[in-house]
Amino acid sequence: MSPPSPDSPDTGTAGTGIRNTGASLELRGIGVNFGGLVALEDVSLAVPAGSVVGVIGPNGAGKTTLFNVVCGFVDPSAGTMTFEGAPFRPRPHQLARRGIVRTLQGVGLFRGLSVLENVMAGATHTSKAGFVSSLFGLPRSDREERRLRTEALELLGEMGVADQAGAYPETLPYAVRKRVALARALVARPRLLLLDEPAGGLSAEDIDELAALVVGLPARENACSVMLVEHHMDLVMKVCTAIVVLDFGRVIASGTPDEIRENPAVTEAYLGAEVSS
Amino acid sequence: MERFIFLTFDGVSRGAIYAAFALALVLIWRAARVVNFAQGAMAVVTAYAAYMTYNSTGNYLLALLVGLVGGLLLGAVVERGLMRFVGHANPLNDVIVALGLVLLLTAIVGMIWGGEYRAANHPFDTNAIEVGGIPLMTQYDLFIYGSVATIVVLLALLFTRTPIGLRMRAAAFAPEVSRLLGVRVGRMLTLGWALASLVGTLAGILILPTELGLHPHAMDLVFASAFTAAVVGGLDSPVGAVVGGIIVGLILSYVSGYLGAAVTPIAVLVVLLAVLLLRPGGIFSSVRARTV
Amino acid sequence: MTTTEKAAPQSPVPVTPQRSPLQRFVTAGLAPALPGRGGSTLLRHLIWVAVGAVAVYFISYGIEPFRNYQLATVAAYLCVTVGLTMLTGMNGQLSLGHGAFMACGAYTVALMQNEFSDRNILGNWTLLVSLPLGVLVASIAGVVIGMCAARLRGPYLAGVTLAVALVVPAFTTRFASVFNADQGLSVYIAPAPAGLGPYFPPERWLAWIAIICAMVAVLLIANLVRSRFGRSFKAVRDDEVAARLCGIHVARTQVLAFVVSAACAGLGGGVLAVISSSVSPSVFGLTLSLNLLLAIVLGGLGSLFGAAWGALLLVVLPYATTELARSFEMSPGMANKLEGNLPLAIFGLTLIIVMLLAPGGIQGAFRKAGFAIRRRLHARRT
Amino acid sequence: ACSDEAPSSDGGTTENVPGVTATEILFGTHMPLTGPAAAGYSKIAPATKAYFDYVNKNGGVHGRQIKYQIEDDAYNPANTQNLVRKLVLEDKVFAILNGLGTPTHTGVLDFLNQQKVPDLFVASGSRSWDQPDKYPGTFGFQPDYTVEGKIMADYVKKNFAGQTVCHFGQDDDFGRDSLAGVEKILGASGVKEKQKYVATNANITPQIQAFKTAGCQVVISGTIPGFTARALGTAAQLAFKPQWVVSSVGADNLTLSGLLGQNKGLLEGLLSVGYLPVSTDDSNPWVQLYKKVNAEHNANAPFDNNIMFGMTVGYLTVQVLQKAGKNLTREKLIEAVQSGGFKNAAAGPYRYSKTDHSGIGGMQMGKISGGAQAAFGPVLETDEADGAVKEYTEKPTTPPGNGVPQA
Amino acid sequence: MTLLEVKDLSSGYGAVPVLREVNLEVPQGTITAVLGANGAGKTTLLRTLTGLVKPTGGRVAFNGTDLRGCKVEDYVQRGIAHVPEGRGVVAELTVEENLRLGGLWRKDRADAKKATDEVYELFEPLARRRRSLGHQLSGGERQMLAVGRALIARPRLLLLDEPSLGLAPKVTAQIMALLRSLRDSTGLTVLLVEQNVRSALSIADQGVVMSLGRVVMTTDADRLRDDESLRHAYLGF
Ligand SMILES: Nc1ncnc2c1ncn2[C@@H]1O[C@H](COP(=O)(O)OP(=O)(O)OP(=O)(O)O)[C@@H](O)[C@H]1O
Ligand SMILES: Nc1ncnc2c1ncn2[C@@H]1O[C@H](COP(=O)(O)OP(=O)(O)OP(=O)(O)O)[C@@H](O)[C@H]1O
Ligand SMILES: [Mg+2]
Ligand SMILES: [Mg+2]
Repeated sequence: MSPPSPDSPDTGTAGTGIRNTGASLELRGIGVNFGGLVALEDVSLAVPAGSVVGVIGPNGAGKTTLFNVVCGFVDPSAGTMTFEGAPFRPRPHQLARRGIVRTLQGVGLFRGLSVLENVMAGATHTSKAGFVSSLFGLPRSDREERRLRTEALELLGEMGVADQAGAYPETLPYAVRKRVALARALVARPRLLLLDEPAGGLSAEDIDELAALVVGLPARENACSVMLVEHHMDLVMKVCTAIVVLDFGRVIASGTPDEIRENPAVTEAYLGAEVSS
Repeated sequence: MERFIFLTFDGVSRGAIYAAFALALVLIWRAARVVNFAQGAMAVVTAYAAYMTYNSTGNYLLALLVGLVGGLLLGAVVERGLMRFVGHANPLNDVIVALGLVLLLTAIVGMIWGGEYRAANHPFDTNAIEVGGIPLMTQYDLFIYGSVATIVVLLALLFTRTPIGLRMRAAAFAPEVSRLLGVRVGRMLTLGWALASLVGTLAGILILPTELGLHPHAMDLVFASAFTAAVVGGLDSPVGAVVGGIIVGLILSYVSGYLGAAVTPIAVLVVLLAVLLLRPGGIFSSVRARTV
Repeated sequence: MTTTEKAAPQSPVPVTPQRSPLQRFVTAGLAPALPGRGGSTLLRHLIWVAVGAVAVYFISYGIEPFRNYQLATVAAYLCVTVGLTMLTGMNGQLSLGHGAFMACGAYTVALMQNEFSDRNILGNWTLLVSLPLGVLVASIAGVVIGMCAARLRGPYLAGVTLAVALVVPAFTTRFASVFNADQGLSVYIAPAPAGLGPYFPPERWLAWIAIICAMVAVLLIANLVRSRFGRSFKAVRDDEVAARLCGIHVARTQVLAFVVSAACAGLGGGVLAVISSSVSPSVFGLTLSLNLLLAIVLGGLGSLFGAAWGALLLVVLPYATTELARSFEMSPGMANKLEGNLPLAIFGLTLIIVMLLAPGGIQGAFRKAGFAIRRRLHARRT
Repeated sequence: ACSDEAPSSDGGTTENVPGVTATEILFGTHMPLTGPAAAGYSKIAPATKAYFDYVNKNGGVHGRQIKYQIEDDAYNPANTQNLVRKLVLEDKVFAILNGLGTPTHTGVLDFLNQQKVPDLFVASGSRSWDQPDKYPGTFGFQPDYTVEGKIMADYVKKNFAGQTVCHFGQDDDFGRDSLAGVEKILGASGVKEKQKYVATNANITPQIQAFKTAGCQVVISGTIPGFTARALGTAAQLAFKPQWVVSSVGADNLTLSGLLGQNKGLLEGLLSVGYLPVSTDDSNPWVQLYKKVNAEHNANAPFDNNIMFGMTVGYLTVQVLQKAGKNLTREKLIEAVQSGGFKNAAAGPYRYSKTDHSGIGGMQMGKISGGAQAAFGPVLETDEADGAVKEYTEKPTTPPGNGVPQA
Repeated sequence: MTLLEVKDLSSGYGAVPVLREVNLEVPQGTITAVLGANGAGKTTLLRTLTGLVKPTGGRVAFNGTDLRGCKVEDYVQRGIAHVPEGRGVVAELTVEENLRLGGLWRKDRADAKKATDEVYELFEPLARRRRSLGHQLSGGERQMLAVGRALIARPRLLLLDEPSLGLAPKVTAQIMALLRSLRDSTGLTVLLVEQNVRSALSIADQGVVMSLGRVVMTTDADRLRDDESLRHAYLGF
């Protein structure tokens, strides 16, 4: 499959090879330069509501940069974005409020906060307690804190780590930390979740659980679509409804997992031949 | 116009010394990621050593040498004997220990030499060299320029051209990784401190004749100016330290000359804010770190 | 700068939601905090403040006037150290310039009080106007500096705040007609209310004023720290990127922390002006700012208890070292050399030793001891 | 202990006077012994103490030994406030003596006044100490900076008529009051260029260049010693050679030559003004007495004007104590000072009276020549207002044989 | 011949024990895969081997000599290179400087230079980014840099902590192939900690499974690869 041409009538979803079911996030013609280095060039793709879109590609292809563009950490030099139909100019701290949450490569937990507090921090923007009520410890602040706490504990329970609520991240095994990070992301009730290498450093078992979880996300009570960067192909193939392949900052292929698996360009640039045993 | 030229030259000669002192701070920052608040007090100690030598022998070069070697030793001793044992759980710990060291050194100097001001003599002609009737600089100023320039060039070479420089930088940024790569991190730290203390001593000895004189607190205010200079230039950049030093020197001179000496701290703050708001890592900061 | 708090090891004791206040007090700061537990934060903190106030009230009767003055000074510093601990310990911003914010509060109080007395408006109630105004002025200064500070990290922030600390004398000299340059101003303070009796020591009255202010500051900061803002402060300190993705506006949070701590400093400065009934620029110079920093680090950056230790140290340590040095018998020649320098040396040495032996500060040491004890108790129980 | 009913500081009764027992009197002081301001000043209090020790060895005053508690405030008013309260409230001193510094001492004026603690002989030339209505217990010691300025200007007016006069001063009450005095004599237009420095910035080249540009021929200087020396050094660098006339605060030959080191030749011809005998004048009986005390009780510290100052304060204090009588109270002490008429090493008169709490009122010009500083000409006397500068004609006194003033 | 011998090695962080009496033998010229769940102590094992974590008991012998008391800085000169977990890159130095640092201690300048060129050849993204600072690199590029830098030391024993973390499958395969060829051509010995069990076992000679700080099984890699019940029991798939 060839990269989408800019004048294609159905630019929004053409890249994903999926019928337009109402795109949640849509990128058109995104370009990014770092000094002389072209990190992204004319990237268009869409994440339809209720889908799990995987972004794969060789190291340095621009996957993280793409996420950074969506999150507002990097300003694109070209292109436009819409989220849920409306033009979208992201600012990192407003994302959560808009319904987009991202996890970081690694874990990115706050080391000075307990697990529970970490998760509560994820829902900061939903708190209605203002400065004054917090400063004076008014009932409103207490009420909101209690609400956050309940929600956080609920999610920790869902992730199966509720018993670690009082612990500090550094003392926990990596897999548990990853779960906490996921809980922190989900507590914000996102409608679009960006996962940056969620399987990195996880064991096969944990990856299976992660896969089950991600597959279930669109069907959750607070349904959310997912965009995912990952090098672990098993996971990608298992959970994604569509995959976009980047190389040297350009979309070189997109389609369903099966299409991608068969695509020789992708094999050449990214998958390589499995080491034969 | 005449006044402007005069003030410019005055500012530059002052600035050169702040630059040298700022260089010492930059060195330790690069070598150990510590802002050495004890730099001033350490320079006072070695300046006393140089002072005693000059007074008893009358040989300026010998005194300078004694001071510099003393600085080297003192830096190494402070690192080996003290800073090495400071817990790094919190970067403020270094600051506090350095402040403790300042008090201790100041007290010891006070006990030995008393609180009196002592004249910092030197063998240079202090009559200004006049150009077009404007007294521009003295022989001593030229000596300062020469010394500071030499130090800057040597340090720049050391850091960018030599393996030792590379080791020092690596050790400062990522001690654990550096150790795995065979870098003797402890030694690099000691070396960094020793060198910084040497440069600090040089700056101290150079600046004394332009200050009120040698006494236990002789470097307190110099430290503040030099720190400002280092921050303006960007703590990671030796060239920045020099430019920062000269900028601070010029501000102090212009503001003091046109607006009055009392206003200088306000001017320094304003310039500092202006520079750092535009470039939060100092004028010579390199690329902004990628965070995600 | 990321001022990292040593993560407390996982609590070996299962955290039970219902604990007696005493238990809670004993373990406060020891157990990983479980925020949002039942009850009213305000009420809980108010009870503590009330208990503290009553205790201090009786203490103030039990001690000599000079001790009362020292108590008042501790209280004045406490106003500042709670704010600074919050700023540096919890939000990770380093300030070498809080003395300047104290000066803002102090000079405002001084000018207001003198204005009142010039217009023959006398009485202690004027403090209810002057002190809040001092806090306001300090907060405004805090907004200005805080906005710059939010862009700066580590030593760059230190550099700017250092310059702020140095600016105070320059201001008072430049606007000498208002601030009276180096000499400073004396502050009109009404005598203690007549109802307290003719021989009521003024120091005790001042101590009460100072303590009330400190209690208010501690109460509010404790509330804040326990709220979502406290969490945001720490989140920003630990990982800015992650904090932004959590919907936290990093710069705004940092400015807020800075302003709140500047406000506390303003209050502390105002109180200092009241209890010493004078203000002058060199009181609020760099030395004070550095001492404040020193105090909170020695006290322990992790919790507000550390701030209390710090405030106490600021008063006790210089006093103690001088007394200690004086206890050595010396010949006049020796004395001339050592007088003044010996306490200084002891002071410096103490700092170094404490930092080497207990890098977590006093509160950190207590916390460690607390863990050891609890672990032992736990071990015995099982 | 509840002290509600036991006022500690009314000082009204003879038997319960703080700091005074049958055998002892306790004075306290605050001084910079450490810190940037300590240079020189740290020698004053030990000298006073040495003189007290000398008196104590000779039997004390009315059978009481004088104790002197020195607290180091490092010239930081915050410390001063704390330490003076400690001295008064905890150590219960009888009086505060010779507290040093304008900013430091200003901060404790109200407190001392409230506590009714005598506050004698403040070591600073500020005019603040002379407010008998507001601060009945506070007394100055040295001539205030305005008086000094007037006397210097008067000399300049008479001896350098027609020359361009400029003023160099510290940017605080010292420089301000000094300039005010100078302008009282020369008129505002009589001072062509006025420059100020701050103690925190040692680079005064811009200021000195301004003097040079303005063509100043005489510079009257309200500077501390460090800046006097810097001014001379910098001027020499710029090939600028005016006649310097320097305040007593910053004109001690010994201190200046120490500061100038190899350049001490620059001091030649410097005019100064002083109110005590020059410390190097060995022919002066006061210098002889103080040197003896210094050797016996002060570990023979290098003898300079600071020691002269400290000893004179001690001497004056003993004079006052003698006068206050055996039944010492705080009121009697203040009455004794106010009764005035003290004569000792000081050149001019002590002006103490019920309505005047300023200190010494007379000064004498001095000059450094051949490396030695000597006073010359008449002792001059004036006030800080518009009074004329006139000669003070009374003969200088000599100390009694045993060096201890008698009642 | 046994190149690395670990006997009863224990260690931990502070008072918390992590490694409990680990025994391990790594023969010269082989690849040993250390496997195990998250938190099993694999990283801690490597860190203890190179002295980054102080052992609380037991001993380690390399090539017959006891490594106790050997400084962290000396390992690389003795022929042990350790690629730490996560970001083993000096973020403030450029790619070039990072690589230079890896060969600084070597006397044989020419060979160090040659090794550097080989690394650029092997990881071609690095060649494109020579002058970029470490922190500008993508996650995978950093990983390449760390692995490449270790190779410049031409070690006899290479300790790799999750080298495939964040690497594209192709690069992972490349590295695995490289390890195999280095083993075959130069006799390099590798201790490989991997979550990517399949690719690790594809090249390993020996498999070591850790759990809760203990070695619970040491066996031929082939057996572990082929015996599904064994894999299920120890590795969960
Ligand atoms: N801030 C930056 N400054 C300079 N170069 C950058 C910056 N951010 C990214 N790059 C470069 O842009 C390219 C794309 O980086 P990006 O992090 O998006 O890659 P990636 O696809 O996420 O790779 P990986 O799978 O290895 O994580 C890389 O070559 C990287 O070095
Ligand atoms: N710095 C540390 N301080 C305290 N405990 C730690 C520290 N590092 C690791 N641990 C603990 O030691 C145990 C073993 O950790 P280690 O990192 O060795 O496991 P691992 O097998 O490498 O896991 P992963 O696959 O996640 O990398 C874990 O329980 C972890 O929580
Ligand atoms: Mg990436
Ligand atoms: Mg690991």
